[in-house]
Order: sequence, then C-alpha cells, then structure tokens
Amino acid sequence: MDEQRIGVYVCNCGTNIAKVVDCDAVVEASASLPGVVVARPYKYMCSNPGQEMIVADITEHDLNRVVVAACSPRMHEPTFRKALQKAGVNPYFLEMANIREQCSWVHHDPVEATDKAKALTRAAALRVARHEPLERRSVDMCPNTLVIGGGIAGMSAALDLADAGGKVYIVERNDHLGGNVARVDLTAPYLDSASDMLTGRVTRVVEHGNIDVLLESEVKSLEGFVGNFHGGIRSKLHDGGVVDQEVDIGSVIVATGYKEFDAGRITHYGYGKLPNVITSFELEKMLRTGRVETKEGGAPQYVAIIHCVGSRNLEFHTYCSRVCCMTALKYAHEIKAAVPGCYVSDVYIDMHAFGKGHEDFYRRSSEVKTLFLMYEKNDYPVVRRAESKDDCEMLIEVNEKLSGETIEIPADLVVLMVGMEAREDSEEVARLVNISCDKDGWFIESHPKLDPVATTTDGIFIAGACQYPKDIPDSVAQARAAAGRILARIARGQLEIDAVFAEVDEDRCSGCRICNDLCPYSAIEYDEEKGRSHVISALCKACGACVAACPSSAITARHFTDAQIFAQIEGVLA
Amino acid sequence: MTFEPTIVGFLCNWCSYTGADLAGTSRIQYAPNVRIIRVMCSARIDPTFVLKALTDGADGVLICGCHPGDCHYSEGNYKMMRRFPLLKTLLADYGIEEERVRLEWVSASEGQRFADIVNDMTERVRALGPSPIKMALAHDMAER
Amino acid sequence: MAIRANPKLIDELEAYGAQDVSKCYHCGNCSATCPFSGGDTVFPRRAMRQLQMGLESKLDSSLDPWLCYYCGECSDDCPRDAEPGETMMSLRRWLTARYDWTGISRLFYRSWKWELAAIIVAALLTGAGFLLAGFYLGGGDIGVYNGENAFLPAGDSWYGLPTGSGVHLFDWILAAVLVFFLGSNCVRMWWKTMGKNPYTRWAVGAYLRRLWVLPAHFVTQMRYAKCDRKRPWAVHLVLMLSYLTMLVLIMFFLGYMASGPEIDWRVHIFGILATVGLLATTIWAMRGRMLKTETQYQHSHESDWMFLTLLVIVAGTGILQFGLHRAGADAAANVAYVVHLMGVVPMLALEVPFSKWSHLAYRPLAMYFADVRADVETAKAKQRAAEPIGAAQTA
Amino acid sequence: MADTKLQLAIYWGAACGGCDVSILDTNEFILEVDKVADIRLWPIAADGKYADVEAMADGELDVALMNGAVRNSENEYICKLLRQKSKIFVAYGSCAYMGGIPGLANLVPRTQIIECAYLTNPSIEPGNRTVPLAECSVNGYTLEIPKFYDRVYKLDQIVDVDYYVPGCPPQPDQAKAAILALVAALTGQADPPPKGAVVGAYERALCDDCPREKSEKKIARFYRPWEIMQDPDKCLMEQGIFCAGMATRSGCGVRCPNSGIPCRGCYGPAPGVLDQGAKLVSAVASIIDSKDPEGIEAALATLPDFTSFANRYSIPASPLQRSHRQ
Repeated sequence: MDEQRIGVYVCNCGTNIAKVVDCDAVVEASASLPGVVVARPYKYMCSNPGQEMIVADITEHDLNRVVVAACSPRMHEPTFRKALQKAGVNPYFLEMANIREQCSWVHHDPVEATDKAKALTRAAALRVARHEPLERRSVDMCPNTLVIGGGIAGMSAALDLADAGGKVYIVERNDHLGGNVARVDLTAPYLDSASDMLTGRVTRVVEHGNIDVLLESEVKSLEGFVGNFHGGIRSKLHDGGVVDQEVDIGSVIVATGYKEFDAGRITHYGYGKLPNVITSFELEKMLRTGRVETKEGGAPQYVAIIHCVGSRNLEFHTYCSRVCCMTALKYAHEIKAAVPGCYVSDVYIDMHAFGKGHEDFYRRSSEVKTLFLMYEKNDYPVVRRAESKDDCEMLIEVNEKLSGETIEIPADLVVLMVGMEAREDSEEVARLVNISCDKDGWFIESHPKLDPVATTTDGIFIAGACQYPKDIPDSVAQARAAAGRILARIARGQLEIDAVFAEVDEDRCSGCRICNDLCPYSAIEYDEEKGRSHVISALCKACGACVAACPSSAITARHFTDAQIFAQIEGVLA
Repeated sequence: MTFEPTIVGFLCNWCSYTGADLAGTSRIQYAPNVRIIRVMCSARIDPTFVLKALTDGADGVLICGCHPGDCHYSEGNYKMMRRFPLLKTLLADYGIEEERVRLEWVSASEGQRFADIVNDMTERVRALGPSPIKMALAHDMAER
Repeated sequence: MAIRANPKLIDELEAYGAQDVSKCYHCGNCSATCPFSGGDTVFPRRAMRQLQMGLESKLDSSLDPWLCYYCGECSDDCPRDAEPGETMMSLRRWLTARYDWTGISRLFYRSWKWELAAIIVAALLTGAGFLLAGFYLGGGDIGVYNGENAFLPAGDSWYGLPTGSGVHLFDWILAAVLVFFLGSNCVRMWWKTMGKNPYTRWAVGAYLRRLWVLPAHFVTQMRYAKCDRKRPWAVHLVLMLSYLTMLVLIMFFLGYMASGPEIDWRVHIFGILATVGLLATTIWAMRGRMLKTETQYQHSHESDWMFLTLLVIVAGTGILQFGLHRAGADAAANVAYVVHLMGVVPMLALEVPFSKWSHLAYRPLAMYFADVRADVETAKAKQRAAEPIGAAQTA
Repeated sequence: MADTKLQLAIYWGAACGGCDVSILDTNEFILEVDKVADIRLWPIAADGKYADVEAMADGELDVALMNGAVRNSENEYICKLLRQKSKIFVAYGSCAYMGGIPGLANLVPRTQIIECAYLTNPSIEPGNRTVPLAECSVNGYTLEIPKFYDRVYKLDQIVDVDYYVPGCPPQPDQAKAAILALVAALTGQADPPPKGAVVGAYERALCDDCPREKSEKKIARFYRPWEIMQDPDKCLMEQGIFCAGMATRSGCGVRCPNSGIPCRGCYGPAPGVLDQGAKLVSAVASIIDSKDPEGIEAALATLPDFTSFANRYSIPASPLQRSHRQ
C-alpha cells in the first residue's frame, strides 16, 4: 500500500457534539496522528457542503483514507461512503468515530467527553490506516424455483411465481397434490368445503404452463448458493423404476407440511384398544362420507372431543398445535348436523381462539350447547369402557378445572384432536437444503419476528406447517410472502453480494475443521482433496464466528481483520 | 484525585451497539470510562482481543452481545457464551481479577440497561484499582 | 369418586325456562357483580357450571338458587348473554318440582296448559260448590250479603252450624290442605339439602341458634335489601306484606271483614291498604313483564303470568264485592264474592304449594339452612384445626 | 583452513538438557558439523569456560545456539554475553523460544517455588529447613549464587534474537536443517532467512500433517487420554481428548498424535497468532455442544488445569507473560 494520506473530519453536529466535546481539541489531537494530512472541524459533516469538503480535500490533498468523527456509523456510514466513491476513493477506506451517540449525548463533563472523543478518533485513524479496498460483487439470479411439497402452501407459492412468468418445479412425495388439506371435510370457522377450495387450485397448478408437477418424487441433492442452485430430483415410474433429473433453480421453497401425532402413544385414551376412540382425521373421513357412526354402525348419542392430544404437555410436545381448537368446534357443528339430538362435549385445556372469526365461532359453538370441560395440563382425562347399566359405551373421567369436581361424562364416540408433528425426516430435509431444525423438528426461520419466511441459508425459504403448526390462511400467507420475496429478486435479475465476508487463507489453513460446523449459513466448505476449508462468499454474512475460532488465524474477516481491531484497541488505549 | 479506569468495550453491531446508540438518542448519561469497539457479532470477539486490550493498558474489558436466542446471526452469541468461561479460567490463572472482564447481553432496546452496566462496571473496576499488568511487568524490568 | 355428568339435564331445564346456559364460558363476571357471591358461595357461576355439566345430584342439594332474588345485574353484565339470572330462576322452578312429591309442580311447570286447566277446573268447582251451598244447603238469599240469611255467611253460624263455620271454616280447611302439601315438600327440601348430609342432619344447636332467621327474612326480606338494585326489593316487600296482611285478615278476622251496616275501620283500613298494595304491585309487575322494563322481567314463564293474573282477579274482586255491598247492591256483591273465591281457591290450593308461590316458604328456609350449613362448616373447620395434621388428612 | 571454519557456541539457560541431546541425536551429522565448525563452547559435549567466552572479541562467534529460558541472573548474564560475542544468536528449543516448561512457573510466585522445592516437598525429610542463601561468607570469602528471578523470561525478552528453532526438543532432522541453513547463509551459499524467522518448522498448524481423519467437530465433554479407548484413526479433539495441534506450528513430524498422545504445543503458535492459549480458548470453546451456561460449565469442568495445557510452553510468550496476582 502506497503512502497513507488520511483526512480527519470532526463534526459539530450543530451543537449536538460541540456543546460537550471540544471539537477543535479533537482536531488538534488528530492532526498529529500518523498518516494524517488534513484534520478539520465542521458544523454538519453530513450536509452537502460537508460532503463536498471531503471530496474537495481528497482531490486537493490526494487523500486515500478518511475518518469522520460524528454520529453513529449506523446512521451515516452509507452517506460518507458515497462521498468517497464520488471522489474516486474506495468507499471502504472510511472509518467513523461515534462521538455523538456514544460521547456527547451520554456524558456531560466536557473534559472527559473530549478525552473520550480523542481516543475514539485516534482509534478510527489507526484503524483506517489498515483498511483495504473492497469490491461488491454480483451474481446472476436464476428465475426458476423449486417448491418441495405440493400442499396448499406449496401450490399457493407456485401459482404466484408461475403467474409472474417464472418456472416452478413442485416436488410432491405422494401421488396427488393437496397435502393434509385434502384429508379435511369443512374448514373452520366459516364451514366451507376444503375440497371445493382445493380442486380449483390443483386444476390451475396442473394446467399451468410454467409449473412442472413431479408426483411420487423426492429431492435427492441440492448444491450451489442463492440464485444458483442445482437440484437433483428422483421420480418413481409406473413400471416401478425411477428416473433422475437435474434442475437449475435460483430459490427453494420448503413446504413439506406436518404429520399428525400418533394417538396410540397416550395410553389414557385407549386409542387402538377401544374401538370407538378415533382421531380427528378418522372423523374427517366419516364427515366426508356424511355418516358419523360408531364401529357398530349405530348413531352415537354422546360424542366427546378431547383436545391437545400430544400437544401442550411435558411428555410429548410442549407447543400448541394451533388448529385443533377451531377444528374441534367445527366438529361440534358438523356432528350435530350429522347426528341430530346428539350431545357433544369438548374436553379442553384452554380454548385458543386467536384467529379471524374464531372467537365468534367459539361463541356460536357454545350456543349449539356444546359442553365444554376444562382439564389441567398434564392431568390427562381417562377413557374407559362403560358398564352395561350405563346408557353409553364409554365413560371419560376428568378433573374438571372450572368446577373443581372430578366428573364422569358419557361417550359413545371419542374424538382425539391429534396435534401436529414435524415429519420424521425433517432433519434429513434440513440437511439437504442446509437449514436447521429446532428441538421439535420444525424448520428454523431466519428471524422469529422480522424474517419468518427466509431461513439462515440465503435463497432457501420455508412456508406452511413445516415451520410450526399453522392453519390454512397462515400457511398460504407465508407461502405467498415467500413467493413475493423470490419475485423481488428475480425482478432485479442480479444479486448483490456484500463486499464484507470471511476468507480462508489456504496457505495457512491446516484443515482442522474447527470452523466447519460453526457457520449458521453453511457457508464453509471442506475440500477433502486439498484438506482445506473455504468460505462460499455468497453465503457468508460476515459474523466472524469462524474468524475468531480459527486456531491458526487462517480466516480473515474482511473489514474486521485482527490487524484493524488491534489498531483500534491501541487507538482507544494510547 | 480518584483513579479513573479505562475500559474497552466490544459490542456487537446489531443489538448492543444499537442499544448503546439508543442510550445516546435517549440522552441517558453514564460513565465516560468505556471506549467502544464495534464488531459485527459477539462471536467475532477473539479472546486474543481481550488479552491484547489488557496488556495495552485497559483496566477492564466489557463484552456485549444479543440476548441468547436473539442473535442476528442466530447463534453467534452462544459461541461467545461458550468461550467466556474458558477465557475467565485462563485469566484467573494469570491472576487477573474476575471483575475486570465482563460479558453482558444487551438488546437494541436496552439503552438504559447498557448505561447501568457501564456505570456498575466502572465502579467495580475503580474499586479494584489500576490493572496490575503494567506494574508487574515494570517490576520485572526493575529486578534485573 | 367421580360424579356422573348428565348432558341432557340442560335440555330438561329449558322446559323450566332456562336459556343460553351453554353460552357461559366462566369469566366469572356474574359472581363478581353479585353482592351475595363471595367466600364459599360463588353463584350464579357455580350453579351455571353444575347445570352445564348436568351435575344433577349437586344441584338437587344446592341452596344457591334460593339465595338469589334475580335483581338481574349478573345477566346485564354477562359478556356472553348467558342469562345467569334467568338460569337461577329456572333452577328455582326445577327445584320446586323436585321438592314436590305429587309431581304436580313438574306437570305445571312443564306445561302451562295443564296448569291453566287445573286452575280453571278448580275455579269452576269452587264456584259451583259455593252456589250450591248458597242456594240449597244454606237456603240463603242471593240478595243478602251478610247478617241473617246471608248468601255466603262469613264467620257467623250457618243453618244451625256453630259459629266459626261458613266460609271461614272453609278457609281453615283449605289452609290445612295447603300446609300439608307445602309442609311435606319443605321436609323433602330439608332432606335433599340438609338431611342427606350427616353433618347437617342433626346439628340441632345450629338449627336452634339460627331459627330467628326464618321470621326475620320472611317479614323483612332483609336479604333482598342487600341487592344493589333497590326497586325490585321495594316492590317485592310491598307485595309480600300486603299478601301477608291479607292472609292474616282472612284467616282470623274474616268475620269483621264482611262489613255490617257500619264499617269496622280497625280491620278495614288494613284490608284496604293490603288490597291497594297487592293491586299496585301486581299491576306494576304485569306492566313490567309486558314492556320488559327490567332485566328480571325479560323472560316471563307462563307460571309468572298465571300467578299475577290470579292476584289481580282476587284483589280486584275483593274490592269489588266490598264496593257493591256498600252501594247496596248485595246480589252483585255476592256474585263478586263467588268470583273472588274462584280465584282464591286455586291460588291457595294449587299455586302456593305447587307453583311459583311456594317460594314464600322455600326461600326463607333456604336462607335458614344456608346459615346452619355455614355454622356447621365453621365448627368443622375449628375442629380440623384442633386435630393433629395426620388425623385431619385421614379424616 | 581453520580460519575459514565457523565459530560455534552451544549453551543452555533454564533447560533440561534435551535440546543439547537433540543436537547429539543428529548422529554422524555432528561430525559434519565438526568438519565445518570450531565448537568454542558446548559444555555438555565439548569444552569451554565462561572465561574463554568473555575473552572473545565481540562478534567473534558466528553462531550461538542458546537453549533454555532465563530464570536467574546467571542465565541472563551468559545470554547477554553470547549475544554480544556472536553474529547470529539463535533461540534454540521451546524454552528459549517461548519460555517452555520452566515458564509454567510464571503462574506461581517465587516464594511458593522455593517453599515447594526446599520445605514442603514430600521428598524432604521432616523438619529439614535447608534453604540456599543468595549470598554467604565462608572464612572471609563471600560466596554468591545466581539471583533467582521472580519469573521466567524467553530469550527475546532479554536480548535481541535473530532466529528461533522451536521444539521440546527440536526434532533432530529439523535441527539439522536449521544448522545447514545457517551454514549455507554464513558461507554465502544461500540467502539468510529473514531476521526473526522461525526456522526448522512449517507455516501451518499441526493438523495439516496429522494423518488422523478430521470431520466437523462438536464436543459434549473432554477426556484425559487414559479415560477412553481412543480410535487411532480419528482426530483426537473429536474424541474429546484436548489436543493443541490445531493451534500449534507443525514441524515436529506429528510425534505425539502419531503415538496416541495429544499435541502439547511445544512448537508454539501457528504463524500470525498472538497467543496460543487464547486461540485454544476460542477454538475449543466454540465447538462445545451446548447452548446453556450450565451445560457449558459442565463440559468445561471436564477440562482440568486448562491454562497449563493451552499455554504449556508459552506462558512467558503470552501477552500476559506471568501471574499478576498481588
């Protein structure tokens, strides 16, 4: 690097900084720092004249590095980087000293504040001297998308993407589209038919020119990075054989849905032993045929619905499956319609009616005289066969929370609201597409609140109940959000890759592989031949975890190198 | 004239540094003893930085990251959480008082918390007195 | 031991006027607003719950419904319009039917047609009976209202029968019938609510200590006065006192009532006040029920209407006969008198023991029992506290 | 052609003698050395007295190979003396390079060392309180023993060092290579390595040469080598055996891991690393398989006496250099 020519600019920010910090003193102190050729105070550095000043000095004193002591870099770093760029200096030759938010605004003693401001500015000057020029790069964005799972979420996303002109591959494991929704009769809370809703979508998907529906197929491999993935898909043939195909895609939407909890795991309910204890999905089947009846073929006089089967308990899953409460209320309506004069009781823990129209639906369900019985978490109701003297087939003993009584309710048919579970192979899928699962096997989103659609791997999105139990509207919303995110990128055509990322110096890497598992974005690859690790810069988000962990300092964090931070440490302490 | 400690603070960009900025925008006054160095994530903080800071004359080192579970990079802060106790063991063996090095979780909304931590730590380190390192090394020079 | 729930009970209660019970989701607002709820009595919520779940045995022995006067606040505050007040009302009807061993209450409450028919039959029989007695047995003169050859002599001797016979005697017989039925039902009430439970069965001390509660409540309605809304209480008190006065006058002073040439104001002043009170309050109540002015008037059961109608008829004809007689139209007065009796008899013979009116006995009893229960409970608590822990647990 | 012979001195400070032996371990090669060099001082193998060295002119020696650390005034004296008399001064072996095993004593105060050595050591007969005096007079003569310093120093903390040869001891072939390189440089047959270079070692960490198979790492707990049956083909660290190899310069020929013993880090940190210990903290802790403080503590609890492992040879070389407990 040729001779260092640093310009230091100390902003008064009107009086925001100047009223506490002696800016001239800071300027004076910085003027004598190594490499500093210009040092000036100014009223408002971020103002146009302020930026002009920097540009002018760069040309006049041919500065090659700039320090701006002003507000937080989180505020104006972009502004001043532009100024440098304008003057033909690489924008990364800028360093800011935060003497407002972290100095003048939080300290009232002018002497101490000024000392601190000097230290921070000195640190910035020493640091900027070790900066290196960095270039932002961009890669092409492939407009094709791979959707894993042909359920309501997968199809909704696919349609949006395809309508916008992108090619979509839907990979569905079963021999038909529709996923779990296809197993449902009516939907809560408006009691309209799921199949009506579904058929429309399925036809559109199948007939859509931009959508390739691959039934009885599975994704076998996924390589590459955002905008440039290559997927390997294996499809079953009718003659029993298989056919493999390679697809180029820019993004992936994982919409693999959920599986229902195995009711047999809870012994208290006698599922599998008592003939008339059935799961919600078995009831759906009955409802679709329109005939709700006991195994003996009789119409049940008493139907009991037990909530939270496998959900919200310590033994199985602590989470709430979110759709069962409303589904159970739906059953109350449907059963009463199918079997007039039948008594329905809902044995529940809490009634979670959070969604649109759900609370009204809850009210309506109680109006049709559904008996709600509340039980305590982890204190399971017990289902047993009734005796001949009772006018019912089974009896359910509940420690009823609202009355504090232990009561027994009659039942001829018991419906278990089985909760949602991550699919048993979710771990594999996660590994396949480089995302992670939580302890329950649900896929982890990039940010629980601000980015619930993306994942830690750029270009891989999640939609529907594979992330966490969801009802249809939520699944569809997430799916279409994912589609939107992808379309935004396709529209740009190119993907900007930040110039700040980690790099492995292969001459120093010993291949110890400490770093391999540390990257949340799976940006580190290990090359077996060379016995070296290297970073896929397109995936790296520059957190620096691997850099700090590398025992032989073979990984460098661009713009946050050891040398730069050491210089800063020396700066603040000198 | 009481001893004024110098503390080096390593703050993660997304939570803690933003939290410190918030303390500023909310004009929350706190001790001027901490000099902040910004890193992208607490996981970037190499224990070497801490040793370097201490030997270069810092009387204390403050490390701040996102609260567990809130890391911008999803798991960076856990890496720091793991390194810290081991670093403390190392420092303890070198006879550095425990309170000179501190790890805290500060979210972007916890300006007040950041200020409180800085004040508290400044007091504790002030009570400990200057870092023994400079003196010890000076003593070594003297004995030869 | 688990209690068996009966999901059908809630349907049964609908026959007694219950509505929307199943809407309740136990927020507890009702119990929070009710001035009587607190400590061990969390009503109306507890009763609502027991009803929803169909805990027949619990309700059967429950005093809660009687401790409520239906001021209506709970129903007004209910976020789900589950009508707790009305539920308590219908539970009272249901309990009345449960207490009554003849099954007549059940019949009446479940079918207004039967009740009406029964009343009409009773009225006709009464009318026929008195006409028969007037014309043939007594050989009285329809033109004579009182004194010698009175068509329907009140207290004085009647074709050779000793003094105290006549309508008065009839009153006493009627009273005996009434007391027999109502009394036996009260005993059943006691058995269901107190007798079954060994603790409360023979708590003689508590029964004696609390005995004062009965008359006190009966006369003053002091508990009702505790309701936040005072008007219903006032109306009820007037009605109650008027009715009581009337009862006393008829049972003991009937002789003086049938006024001779000169009016014995010492008695009549009460008579007039009571009648006015009765008329005023009943008309107020009827108007209320027609215009649904107040919460407790929102839902009217047929039994409510019959109750009120009979009262109006009785009070009206009472005044009428008095007026006609004073106007010298004795024949008309006698006719009015017969009509009057046609109202009185079904009222006392049917309504009081078997329908709404029975609450004049059950409610004070319930309060009495409730206090006795409370005493027994506190005594038990004391005793438990005294015992060593182990004993308490094994107890 | 005696005059063209290289003038060589080999001496030790606070050392175990292993370094000298490592030179002898070059076997016949030592005779080659003898052909080209006059060994002016090497008490362990040849002869020479301090007086002879003191008598030399400055720079009279071409090369001085100094092994061992500086623990006392005598070490310091001879170290400075040899530096003064030689053109090239080489810190030979881990002790000279980083303080080495004697450097471990920097974690305890001098008094404690004296006590342990002369008073509390179980091998001392009860009641025996024989403690050496720094100075005493015997029939009129004052006798001194070297001053025992507060701490151990690596050589470049005392004198200017030209080259470093790491290893405890340096692997004989590496020693040979180093000596040949110096000879070549001095005889003008090759360019001398840049000043301050680490010679006789490689530029990567040990894992590069370690034949054991490595994969992604997660550690739930650590084991001492004797606590488990180890898989001879698998990375020791992955088996939970604390191995310093990943943070240690290669060059030893992977002697320890190849014989089933974890690397102890005698070749010092990888190039560009400030402190071996700090790096091991960072690397090892990062791969602990737990996300809650308790779990982490539990895993670390299985890693006893960490610092003595992480900085086994490099305490005086670490930025903190010594214990600062007052």
